Amino acid sequence: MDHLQLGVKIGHLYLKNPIMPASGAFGFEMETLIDFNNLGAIVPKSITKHPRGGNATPRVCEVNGGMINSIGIQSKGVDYYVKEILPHYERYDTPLISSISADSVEEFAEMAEIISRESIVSGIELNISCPNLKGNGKAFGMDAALSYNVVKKVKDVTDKPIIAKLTPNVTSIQEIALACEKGGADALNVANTFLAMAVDIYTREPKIGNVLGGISGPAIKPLIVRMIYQVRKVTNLPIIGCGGVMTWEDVVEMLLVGANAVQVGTASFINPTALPDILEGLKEYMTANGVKDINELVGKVNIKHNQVESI
Amino acid sequence: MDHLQLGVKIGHLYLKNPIMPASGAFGFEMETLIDFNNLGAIVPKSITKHPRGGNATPRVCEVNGGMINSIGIQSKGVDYYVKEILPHYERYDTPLISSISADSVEEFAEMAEIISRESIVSGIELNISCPNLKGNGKAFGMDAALSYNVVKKVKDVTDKPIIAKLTPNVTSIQEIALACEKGGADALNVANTFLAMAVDIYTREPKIGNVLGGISGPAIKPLIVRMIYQVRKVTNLPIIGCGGVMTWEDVVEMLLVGANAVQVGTASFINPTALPDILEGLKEYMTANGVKDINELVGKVNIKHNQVESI
Amino acid sequence: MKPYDLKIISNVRVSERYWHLKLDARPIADSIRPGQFFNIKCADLAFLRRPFSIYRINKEEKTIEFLYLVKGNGTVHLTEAAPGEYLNIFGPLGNGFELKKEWNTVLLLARGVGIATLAALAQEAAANQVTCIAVLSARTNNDLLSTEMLERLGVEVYKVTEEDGTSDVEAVEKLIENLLKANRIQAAFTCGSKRLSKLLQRMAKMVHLPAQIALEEHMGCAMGVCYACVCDIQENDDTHSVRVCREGPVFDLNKVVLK
Amino acid sequence: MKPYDLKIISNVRVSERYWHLKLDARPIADSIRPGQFFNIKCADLAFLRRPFSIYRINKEEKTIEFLYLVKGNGTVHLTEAAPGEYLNIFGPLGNGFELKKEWNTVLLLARGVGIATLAALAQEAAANQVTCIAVLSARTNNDLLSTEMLERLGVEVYKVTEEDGTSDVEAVEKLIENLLKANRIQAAFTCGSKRLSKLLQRMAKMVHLPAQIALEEHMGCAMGVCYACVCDIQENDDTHSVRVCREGPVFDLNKVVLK
Ligand SMILES: Cc1cc2nc3c(=O)[nH]c(=O)nc-3n(C[C@H](O)[C@H](O)[C@H](O)COP(=O)(O)OP(=O)(O)OC[C@H]3O[C@@H](n4cnc5c(N)ncnc54)[C@H](O)[C@@H]3O)c2cc1C
Ligand SMILES: Cc1cc2nc3c(=O)[nH]c(=O)nc-3n(C[C@H](O)[C@H](O)[C@H](O)COP(=O)(O)OP(=O)(O)OC[C@H]3O[C@@H](n4cnc5c(N)ncnc54)[C@H](O)[C@@H]3O)c2cc1C
Ligand SMILES: Cc1cc2nc3c(=O)[nH]c(=O)nc-3n(C[C@H](O)[C@H](O)[C@H](O)COP(=O)(O)O)c2cc1C
Ligand SMILES: Cc1cc2nc3c(=O)[nH]c(=O)nc-3n(C[C@H](O)[C@H](O)[C@H](O)COP(=O)(O)O)c2cc1C
Ligand code: FES
Ligand code: FES
Repeated sequence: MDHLQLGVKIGHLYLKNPIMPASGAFGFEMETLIDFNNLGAIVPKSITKHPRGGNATPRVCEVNGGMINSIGIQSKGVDYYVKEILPHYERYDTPLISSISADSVEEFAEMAEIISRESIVSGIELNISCPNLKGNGKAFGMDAALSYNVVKKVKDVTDKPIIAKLTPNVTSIQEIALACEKGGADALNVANTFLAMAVDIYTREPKIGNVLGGISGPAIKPLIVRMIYQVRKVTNLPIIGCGGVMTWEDVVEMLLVGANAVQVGTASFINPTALPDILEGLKEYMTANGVKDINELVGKVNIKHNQVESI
Repeated sequence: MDHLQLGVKIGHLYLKNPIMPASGAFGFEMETLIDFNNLGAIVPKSITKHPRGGNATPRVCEVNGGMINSIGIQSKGVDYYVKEILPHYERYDTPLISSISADSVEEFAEMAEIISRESIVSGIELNISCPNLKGNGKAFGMDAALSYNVVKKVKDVTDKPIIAKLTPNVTSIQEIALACEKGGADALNVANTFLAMAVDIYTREPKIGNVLGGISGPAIKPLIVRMIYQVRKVTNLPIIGCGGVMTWEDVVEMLLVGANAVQVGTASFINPTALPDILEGLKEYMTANGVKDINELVGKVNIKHNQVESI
Repeated sequence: MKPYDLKIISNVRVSERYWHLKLDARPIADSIRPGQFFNIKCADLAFLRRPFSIYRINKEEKTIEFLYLVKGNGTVHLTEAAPGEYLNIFGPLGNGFELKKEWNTVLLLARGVGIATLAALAQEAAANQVTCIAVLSARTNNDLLSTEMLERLGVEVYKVTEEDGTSDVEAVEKLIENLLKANRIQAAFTCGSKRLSKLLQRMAKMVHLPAQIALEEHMGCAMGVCYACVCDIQENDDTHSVRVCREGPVFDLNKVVLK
Repeated sequence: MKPYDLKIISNVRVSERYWHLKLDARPIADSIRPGQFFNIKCADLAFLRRPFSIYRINKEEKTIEFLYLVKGNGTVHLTEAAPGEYLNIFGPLGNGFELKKEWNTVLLLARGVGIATLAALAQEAAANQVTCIAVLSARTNNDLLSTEMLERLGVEVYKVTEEDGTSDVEAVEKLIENLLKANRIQAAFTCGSKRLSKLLQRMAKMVHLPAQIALEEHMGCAMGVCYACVCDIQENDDTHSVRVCREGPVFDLNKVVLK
């Protein structure tokens, strides 16, 4: 197993393996549980420029094959992040990707500029699934022009690799992916959570304080796999697959349809050591199947027919 | 239980109860299993104008909390349908809703015209999730103008109530719902399946012959509940909820967020008597909770906060 | 066809990869024919039901038996079902084999778990004094199931395996040729292998031997409404689509289009 | 905190709605404090883990015990876990109660399954020769759990129930007033009821009684990374958000903002 080549490149960023946490489902509180040096990257929770309180509780609920969350990006602001959060990760040699959320295109650029000054930050993930409050309140990532704008403005102010984290709540993920590529994105994260809702039929209240939330977990994996496949068809940018990865098998599936790396979110809530467990499983699979370099798997789904892309 | 009022109105169409099968998951082959007279409506599989062969096998696969299907609307054409399929249902006093699929706006209208001549047909469901082959191959339902057009042209040629069955694979289900309403739809079905994909990591082949397919079953319920809630916010049209209903609890949940009736698809594959079982459960719930009229539940979700519609 | 909750009498491993399941069939009123199948809810954790052919029908003790290969999610969980528990099975489904009165000697060609499907037929043949000659193919001798049970029924059994290097198509072709020469075989039945079905189809067409095949296809509803399980039937120059769960799973081997 | 697979020693129903679970805790190296909790994977069919307070820590026989209310999907399935099987539990999590050396007499106010959480504290208090006075509230006498266990520990128990019409807030207020008068109570602890917590908060603020509360909130990660389980803490004029799973579940009752 020692000669396995697990390293992947996300633009200019080299990751020692393709397994990293998803933003919002990871923190230094996990330090005693797993060795951060074995992660492909460290991805702390999205931050906002100013401190923010977050949404009403309950903020999570269980659904069939997953969960809904609506945390509301509770954040202590970018200054606190730079001063108090980032230093926690200094002792690890794993690249850190900062996830940022903002209310406007300008704010995205401002934040990227501030974050870029930190040498510990190896890349920036743009959470364009958050709502554009200066616009109609819809997520940036639901509009190709806005997505383009966010990425472009951020690229203008930073040299760090930029990952656009797409929202899956769109008619054409390909269109948004291409807009981000045109804006200069170095990589794409496919994708954030799907907007969802659940109601307690006895109290007749939404199970989430904020009424709507994002669904994550295995229930959404087939939708995300489809989107990775679709995005891979239109771009050569590195793709980070995200959504419903619970096991190493899920990672292989995402790589086969075109992802170069994956993020693991909800799985860590169910199995707190999911990240290292998945990496171990992947290594065993590679050894057993003679896969020497993990990159060999990327996009290797075997499409026999000239299929129609409809249902 | 005898005095429960279960009848609902879908436009001018009166259904004796809100439980009906979803197109593609029902047929007269089930005649020996369940009493069709106890259904709210009969909804046979979508038909196309000309005979069609359907997609490569395997056409179904299992995923976490659901299944993917890509049947491809195998159909013997509208003439066969009128001559051979419809007569099977003549002996039932349950209204029949014909689901139609077409490759172009014109073909939708032609088919609606042909079908409308049949007195047994009480309503027409437009499967606008199928691809527009005269356009860019995208589903009609992914485009507001096209959706409007299909409904409008169909309304021009028929007096039967028209139900537009929306595709959930869109950025704004509200926009499409409003377009259909403007086109003259009498009701909306929210919604068809989500485009999805699964890969067998050992053979590296897609688990569905057609590569992509539609995911149905409990995994998608939270997304559908959200969409019903969103659509109810912008229109007073009757809504038929569809997607992931397995139990009567799911029906109540959909009614609470604004559905007037529901369709049950995949559940019948898991439990062949799901349709009557769900109706029984609903009656017991009404009796136990003093709900005399099923319509009392519609839209009665209790929203306390002035919530933000983002994640 | 109906869904039934049947009590599990036993559920035991019979070889490395195969399990045997026996259910109390008293609630089932329908008659069950060899070649028919049930769609079984294997476990809460396996969403879709799984189709399994009837392996044995015991009319006296009112039990039915299945023989299943442990393959994936559904069957792995099925092994956990314990005696005394109830299993929800939906059926009987589809059309069984046709065993014509005028046939005195028939050939069975089965591979792997296809033996399960043909075993029920052998049982019926035995009851009707029809002589069965069976060619059973498997990866290993450990995988060769039910040979004893078949021999007890009076079936003349020929075993071929990869392990013994006797199971390649050419060898099987030779074997069947000899069997056809040595016996007045009036019909043939097959299940479990595309390769062997193609072989038998070719040979049956050549000698105008009536032949039937039990097909497998991934299923949604198993009751004919979803059109998931289709295959093609060629009659004269017309090809039309049929449903394995409804028109099948048994088809005329000489008409079915084997992909 | 770590995930452990622990062997189930027993899992039995102790009243109409409550079950008692005992696990072999030998694999756990961390020390466990009353008020801390574990996040338990109840079943494959319940996706999220469920948080449960430690009910009893038996250091000699190296077991831990939980007392749980059967409520929904997770706990319904938890009742099916059988002795001999393994349960995956993650913990110990959060911060426990603080029992100050200088306290000789403390008041426990618990409702429903909140008794489980305070029972562990009573156990520790007994070990430290601290006198406990407990007011236990429940719907019915059948729901009043662990009174005997508490009495065996030397706890002075007062029971109030809806059944007996003794559990309304006014009656409980009167009872506590009397207890405060009759005893030199130096601290109070509560769990299990928002109504009673508010009452105790009001009374504790009035008489400047140190008080602690074990809170419940819906959880995602239970390890402080997801911010699902927040509540507000008010100190002087500053209100800030804390995580029940990390900074809690035990908080200073006089500072916590009870919605
Ligand atoms: C009419 C019929 C009769 C059958 N009789 C038997 C029998 O007696 N004994 C036996 O061991 N097997 C039999 N099979 C095959 C059996 O259905 C599959 O092996 C089983 O469904 C695999 O399920 P799994 O969960 O173990 O595998 P998985 O790979 O996890 O299955 C995933 C999905 O694919 C489907 N699937 C996989 N393989 C097949 C297959 N060969 N045919 C149909 N669906 C499949 C499953 O039903 C499920 O929906 C029969 C199949 C059919 C169609
Ligand atoms: C720190 C802490 C300690 C607890 N200790 C105990 C205990 O010792 N004994 C006991 O019986 N109960 C305890 N609870 C409450 C217990 O967690 C819930 O009753 C349980 O999660 C309900 O799960 P369910 O599947 O039965 O209900 P469901 O209604 O099916 O649960 C659905 C979802 O809501 C969550 N949920 C529902 N109620 C609560 C609640 N009160 N608190 C947190 N999450 C909830 C569940 O965890 C799950 O995610 C504790 C809660 C917390 C936060
Ligand atoms: C509790 C929770 C909080 C999250 N917070 C964020 C966030 O702050 N920023 C972000 O980009 N994504 C956030 N996500 C989304 C995840 O990063 C991920 O995209 C999603 O959960 C799908 O992956 P999974 O199925 O592996 O969890 C959050 C998800 C969860 C469950
Ligand atoms: C096997 C299968 C075939 C389907 N065929 C059709 C169809 O012909 N026309 C249509 O409008 N929807 C079709 N659907 C979609 C269903 O009508 C329904 O919208 C979807 O399955 C979601 O509901 P469910 O989760 O209750 O199954 C089909 C679904 C399945 C599973
Ligand atoms: S499985 Fe549905 S038609 Fe055969
Ligand atoms: S549950 Fe995640 S922070 Fe407390």
